[in-house]
Parts: sequence; C-alpha cells; structure tokens
Amino acid sequence: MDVISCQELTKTFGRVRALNNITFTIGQNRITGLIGPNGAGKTTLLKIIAGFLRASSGEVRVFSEDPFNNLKVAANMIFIDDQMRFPQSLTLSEILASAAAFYENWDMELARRLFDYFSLDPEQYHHKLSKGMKSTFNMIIGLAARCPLTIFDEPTTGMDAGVRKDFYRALLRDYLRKPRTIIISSHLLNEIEDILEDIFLLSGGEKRLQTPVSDLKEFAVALRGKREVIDKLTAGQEIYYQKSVGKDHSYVVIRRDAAEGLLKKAGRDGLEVFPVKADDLCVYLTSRKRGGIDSVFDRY
Amino acid sequence: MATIDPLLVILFMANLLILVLVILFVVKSGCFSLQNKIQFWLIAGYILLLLASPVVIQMLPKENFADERIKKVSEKDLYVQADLYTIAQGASPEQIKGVFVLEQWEFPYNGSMLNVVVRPLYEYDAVIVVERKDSADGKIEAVNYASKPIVELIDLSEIMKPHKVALDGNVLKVTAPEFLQIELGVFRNEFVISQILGDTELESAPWRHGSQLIYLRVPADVEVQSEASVHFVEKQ
Amino acid sequence: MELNSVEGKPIYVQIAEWLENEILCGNIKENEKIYSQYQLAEMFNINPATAAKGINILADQGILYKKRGLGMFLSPEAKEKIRDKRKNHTLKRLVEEVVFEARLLGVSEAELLSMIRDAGKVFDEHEGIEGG
Amino acid sequence: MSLTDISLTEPSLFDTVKKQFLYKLKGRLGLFLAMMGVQIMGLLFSLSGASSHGMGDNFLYVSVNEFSSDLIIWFTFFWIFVVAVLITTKDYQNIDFTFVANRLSSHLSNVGFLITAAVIGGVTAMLSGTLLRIVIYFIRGRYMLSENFITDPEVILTGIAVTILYLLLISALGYFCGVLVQLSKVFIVILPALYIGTVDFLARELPVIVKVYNFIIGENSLALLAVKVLITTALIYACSCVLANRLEVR
Repeated sequence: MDVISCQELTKTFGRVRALNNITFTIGQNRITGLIGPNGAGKTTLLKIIAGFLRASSGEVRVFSEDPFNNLKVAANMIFIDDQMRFPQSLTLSEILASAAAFYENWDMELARRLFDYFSLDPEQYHHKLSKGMKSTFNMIIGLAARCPLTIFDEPTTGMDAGVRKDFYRALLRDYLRKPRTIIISSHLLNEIEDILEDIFLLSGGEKRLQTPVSDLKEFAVALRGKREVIDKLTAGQEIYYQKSVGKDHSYVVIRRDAAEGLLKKAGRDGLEVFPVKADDLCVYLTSRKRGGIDSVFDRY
Repeated sequence: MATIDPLLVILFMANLLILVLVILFVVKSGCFSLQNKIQFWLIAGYILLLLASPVVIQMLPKENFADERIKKVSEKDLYVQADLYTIAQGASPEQIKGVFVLEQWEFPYNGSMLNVVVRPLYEYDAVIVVERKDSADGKIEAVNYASKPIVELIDLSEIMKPHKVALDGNVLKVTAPEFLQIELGVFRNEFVISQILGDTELESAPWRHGSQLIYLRVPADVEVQSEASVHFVEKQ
Repeated sequence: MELNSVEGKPIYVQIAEWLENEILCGNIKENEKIYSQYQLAEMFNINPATAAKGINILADQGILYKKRGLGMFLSPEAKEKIRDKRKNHTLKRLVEEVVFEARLLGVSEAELLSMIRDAGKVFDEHEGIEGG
Repeated sequence: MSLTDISLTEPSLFDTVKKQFLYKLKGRLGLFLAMMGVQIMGLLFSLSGASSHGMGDNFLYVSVNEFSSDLIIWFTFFWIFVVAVLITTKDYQNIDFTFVANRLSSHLSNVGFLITAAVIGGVTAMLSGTLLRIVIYFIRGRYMLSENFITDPEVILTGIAVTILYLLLISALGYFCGVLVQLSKVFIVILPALYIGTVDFLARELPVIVKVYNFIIGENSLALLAVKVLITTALIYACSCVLANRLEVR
C-alpha cells in the first residue's frame, strides 16, 4: 500500500487552476523530490497532502485516509516551510520542548546535536533569527520529529551553500538510520538529486514525470549537428528542447528510448550525441515554452 | 434611544483606540522581548499581588476612616428633618427630633445689661435665641444646639465644631465655629455586583445640612441687647 | 571519491565502476562481503536505492553473489569478469572512438599505431618515475 | 511492504487538545501581559475618581469623591474581545498548525484558552478594585475613606462570578466575529455596520433584539444569569467551530 495516493486531483483558487488532474502514488520509505518552477503548484500539492488545503475535486489519500482536517494524518506528518510560525514568547529550546510533546517519535538528542553543530542559541527567539537560521531551525524540527511522512517545502531558503550541503547530508544520514517517507520540494534539482530516490516533476499544475531519479539521466539524449539532418532524424519525435547553434546547426533533446535506433545512425551522419544533465532535463520538461527563452527572441 | 453627547462618543472612541494600541503594542512587539520566564513572573507577581490585596486592605490602619470616626446614620435619623428655626419661633429644643446639644456653657453674671456680640461681624449670621428665665439666679446658660449633618449616610455631627462663647464683663462674645472642610472618598460597588445585589443605598440617600443655634438663658433681671439679630422667646 | 554529477554518467553506474576499481585494486578480497547499500549511501551521500542499483549491476553480471540474509559477497571469478567486460566493452568503445576521430582527421593507420606506441612509452616512463 | 510496517501514531482528540492548550498557554503569555497593562491603565484612570460633588453650609463643606473600578472591568471586557478576535487570525492559526492539530482540536484548545483568560481576567479585574482602594488609601491620605472601602468576601466573589460570566460571553462573541472575518473579509465591514445598526436602528425596529439582550444581561439572579450566559456562550462557540471546520489553513 502507498503512503500517498492521489486520483485526478484538481485544485482551483477562484478561477485559477493551481493543480490539474494529477494522479500519482508515493510509496513507503522513499525520498521523493518534487521539482518544478516557481508557481508550478508544488506548495499547493504539498499542503493538500498535509491536510491544510482541500482538494477541489479528485481523491487524496494519506496513510489511507483523507488528510484534510485529519488528526491522525496530522500526528504522523510534519510540514516544514519558511512560513512556519511559533509563539513569539518562546525561546528555541522551549519550542523544541513543545514539539517533543507533540511528536511521539521526537528525537531530542538529535535536535540538541544539530543545534550544537549549527551553533544555534537555545535561548534565542525564532522571530529574531535570520532567514537562513530560521530555515536551519525549521529543518532541525523536521528531522527530529521523525514523522512517518516528512514534507520539506523549499527547505533551504536563505541557507548558504555549506549549510545546504550539511542539511542534505543530515537528512540522508537520518533517513538511513530511520527510513521514512520524505518529500522535498525545490525548483532546482542539482543539489538534491543524489539523495533522491524518485523525482516528481510538476509544471503549470500538471504532472510531467514521476520516475526513479536513476532513470532520469537515461531518459533523454541530446543531439547536435546539421539542422536538416536532425530535422529528418527527429521527425515525429517529441522534442523536449531545441536550440540553434551557429548558422545551420541545431541542438535537440529527445527521449532516449524513442531515439535508440537513431543513435547508431547519428554517429555516421556526423551528429554528436550527448547525455543530458538531470537538472537541465527538468528545466526543459517544466519550461513554459519549448525552446526556452530563445524562442522569445527567435521570432522577433 | 437617548441622544448621546458626541463629545462622550469621541472620548470613548479615543479610549478604545488607546486600548487597542496598548494591547497590540504588548502582543506584537519585538520591543517587548522579555524572556518567557520574566513574562511569567511579571504576570504571576501581578496576580499574587491582587490576591493578596483583600488581606492587605484589612490590615491597613483605619483611624482616618469615616466609618471609624463617625457613626453610620440609622434609617430613623435620616428622615428626621430637624429644623432649628422652630426654636427661634418658640418651640422647645428638647421636643424637636434630631436636635442635639453640641456644647454648653454657664457663666455667673450679676450685671443688669448684657451685650451680645457676634464675631466675625457682618460675615456671619449666627442664630441666637434668648430666653429670660423666671428667676434672677445670676447665671447665664448658653447651649449650642445643632442638627445632624448627614452626607452619604454618614453622620458628621461628631466632627462638627461648636461655636465659642465667652463672657467678658458685660459682653458675651459668640464666635463662629472654625470652618471645617472635609473630603470624603466613597466607593461604588462595581456594576457587576450591583446587577445581582442591587444598588448601594447611597444612590437614593438624601443629604442633610447641619445647622447650629445658640440658645441663651439669661436671669430674669438681665436686659439683653445686641447689634446682631437676636430672637427672644418666652419660656413655655 | 567524489561523484561526478556534471558528466552525464548516472550515479549508479559510477558506483558500479567505483566498486569494480576497488575489486581490481584488490581492496576487496574474494568471498568477502562488500559494502552494503547503506554504507555506500553514506559514503557517497546518495540515496540507498541508487546505491543498491549500482550493486545490482554487478550482481547481474555475476561479479557479486548474494547470501540470503547476509548481503552481497565477491565471487571468486570477479576480477576476471571485470577485466573481460572492460576489455570487450569499454576498451573496444574507446578504440572505436579513436579510430573514428583518426578517420575524420585523415590520420593513417600506421600513424595512429605509432601514436599509440608513443603514448605507451610516456606511460611507462611515468610509471618508472613513480616506481623509482 | 505494506502500511502495517509503519508504526503510526493514533492520537486522541482529548490528548491533542490538552497539548495544544498547554502550548498556547505558554506561548500566549504576552496576551496576559497586555491584560495587566490594560488593567493598570484602567486603575490609573480610576484614581481621579468617577465623580465628585460637594455640599456646604456656614460651618462645614463636604466634598465627596466617588471611586469605582467599573472602568477596569470595562477595559478587561475590551481586552478579552480583542484577544478572542486576535487568536482567530492567520498568524495565530499558523502557530497551531505548525504542530499536530486539526480544526476541532485547534478550536477546542482556543476555547479552553479563552475560558482560562476569562477566569484570570474576572478574578484580576475584580481584585483590581481592591488594589485601587489600597492605592487611593496611600496616595490620597487626607481623604476620609468610607462606604465599601472594604468589601465583604461574598460580595467580591459575586462580582468575580458575574465578571467571569460576562468575559465568557464577550470572548465567545469576539471569537465568533473573528471566525466570520476568517470566512470572508467582507465581515470586516459588515460587523461594525451591524453593530451600529443594532444599537441604533434595529433596536428601534426589532424590539426582539432588545428583549434577547435584556433577557440575558438584565438578569438579577446569579444562578439564572450563569445558566443563560453559559448556554449562550456554548451555542456561540459551537457555531464558530462548525462554521470554521472547513476552513483551509496555513
């Protein structure tokens, strides 16, 4: 059985359609990266899963229950984002103590060690922290809560590069120690790519791709060569990205399995074949227009 | 609905605004970043202080309390309208309810003329009643009668100052009493109490002026004269 | 070792190659238990599922064998298999690329062979310096 | 793998409400600090006396200053209304949903908090009256103090009980208003208009409202007042919970 399953999930805000007909499942004890550009609907989707928002139509199940307004889901889930609010009169250590009361699996030892490592002052107040420090603190809560479903919505906002790296490492090591279902949303894939098992691409409120991240690198290939040769080869294929190079060359990204036969020929036709970086592919798959920003200028 | 004074409305609104600001200031403020513990002890201290205040108030020395110095007036006394002027018209002081003797004097006197002067002259109209006794016993008796001043159900007669009466030769000097100014603090029960227990009696209690009168009894052979107005009465 | 995510090679392939190198160097002995997917995940900061995929590539090729409940062990013929595979696939592909490039540049076969020989000499000298 | 592998927490509503209630009590100390400020302000305003009048004749002038702690109680009423509205706002709601909560547990713990606030507010507001007397005793020593300077314990207790009842009712109303505003911002305009309308227009056109008001507020028996106020309060809270139960949060 799956931890999360969504059937034809749609969410509208007034006339705006934030999520459109999304169907997917997320299995147990996997780290899934929810990737998409800003405004893709990542936060909306995560908040529906967390039970904060209500689906406009379709069915959502978390731990086999409707998450909206569901105490059981709330008790087994934690949602970390940079909008988290805490009482202003409580110090960080008091907030940790409160969190410990709420979460059964809370690991205070872990929280303390992370506190030390990131040199957070337990007597400090949350609203006095810098943006990055807030994110670090929120992350500590998310990790120490050890919830069967842990959701991080853009958790590294404001963190500097070193802390970000530490965070992902901490996440992975704690996950190895106590596997659970984790979803991390981000608009960039590259820095979390390694620790992910699955990737879920969302763009314009629609699901683009859900695949194990190890398959993502082999999902597409790039071809570069004379334009007419490429056009002939790729006729009828779905082109994820296309760019003009030089006078009569072009660069296209297509699906690898569709191109399997072509690849042999490619070398002979004087085409170069490249692998496509995973985060580039994500950008191609989720960008608004095929051909990227160049398409704005090409027909100018 | 009754019309409301717009000034009151404005004042009321201003008050509310101040209240909102105070609440928001305390709640929102980063400028009020007290440690949680300090906050807690501030509030706890405040509540403890309040809980202790009913005990503290019992222990305060109360010599300055009206209740201690002055008798509370009884219902009976309150509605007695003692009019001293009926004495001037010949009524016997003993027969008037609510009239009491504030002070009395006795002077041996052998002269035949008595001059009654009132001080301070022109500023003060003392009410002086003179009764000629049946016999010439050589004694002038002076009685300072008074009626009870009652304010907020408190009988102030205990602190009333009497006139001064002195005999010097054939001059009887009546000096006005020292002027007394009293400030009284009273507490209304809170509206939440009066809703259940009713209003305090104060609300409807009338006030009574206290007044004073000097009653002179002179020997039968003494002639009284005065620049002040003096009422002569016959002994009944 | 740091993984290279810039180069297009999938991470699990890099894991498999790293394990092969360890085996070729003799860091892992025959019939010895190899790293678990969790150890690899921790070492390379990757998802354990990815690490498992790397291990499975080797298992599929018979380089590793599984003892139920104990984990993956190095099979006795592992080195041989890796050498064969690399010769038949990796080296062959590299040679093909070299030949293709040589054709494109119009380099003759003799010229190419001498280049290979020269490269071998340089490599030997290098080894010599390192060794001495 | 199946879901049975995951050991899921089975939370009880009561337990969650209890935890949230304690968390809120700890986290909202500032609100009680505000109460303190408001009551002390009320006390300071009350020091000058509610009214004064005098009477005199040739021998005596008596001026009477009336003191009353009514203002402190009104200020406390106002405080709890603002608090009740405040804790329905997004900011406070977010704090609830940072940790384990659902709508019902959030409301119930809010109601628990407001009841606590009403009790603390009621006790402190009435006792502030006693504090006012002590302060006046010390700073206005020349006064002869009289009449209700010392209040009988049962009178104070009656006052506390009635104040708490009012505070409960007002907090419920405030919470209800807050919930309406959360449902739709239109109510920010409608509610004040309705209030003014009720006082001025509706009171004239719909005597029922006046009757309802008098039925509750005009009660002279403490027991009956308690029954009426508690039932009304419970109804208003129940309405708020039902109305807000489908609200989206965070």
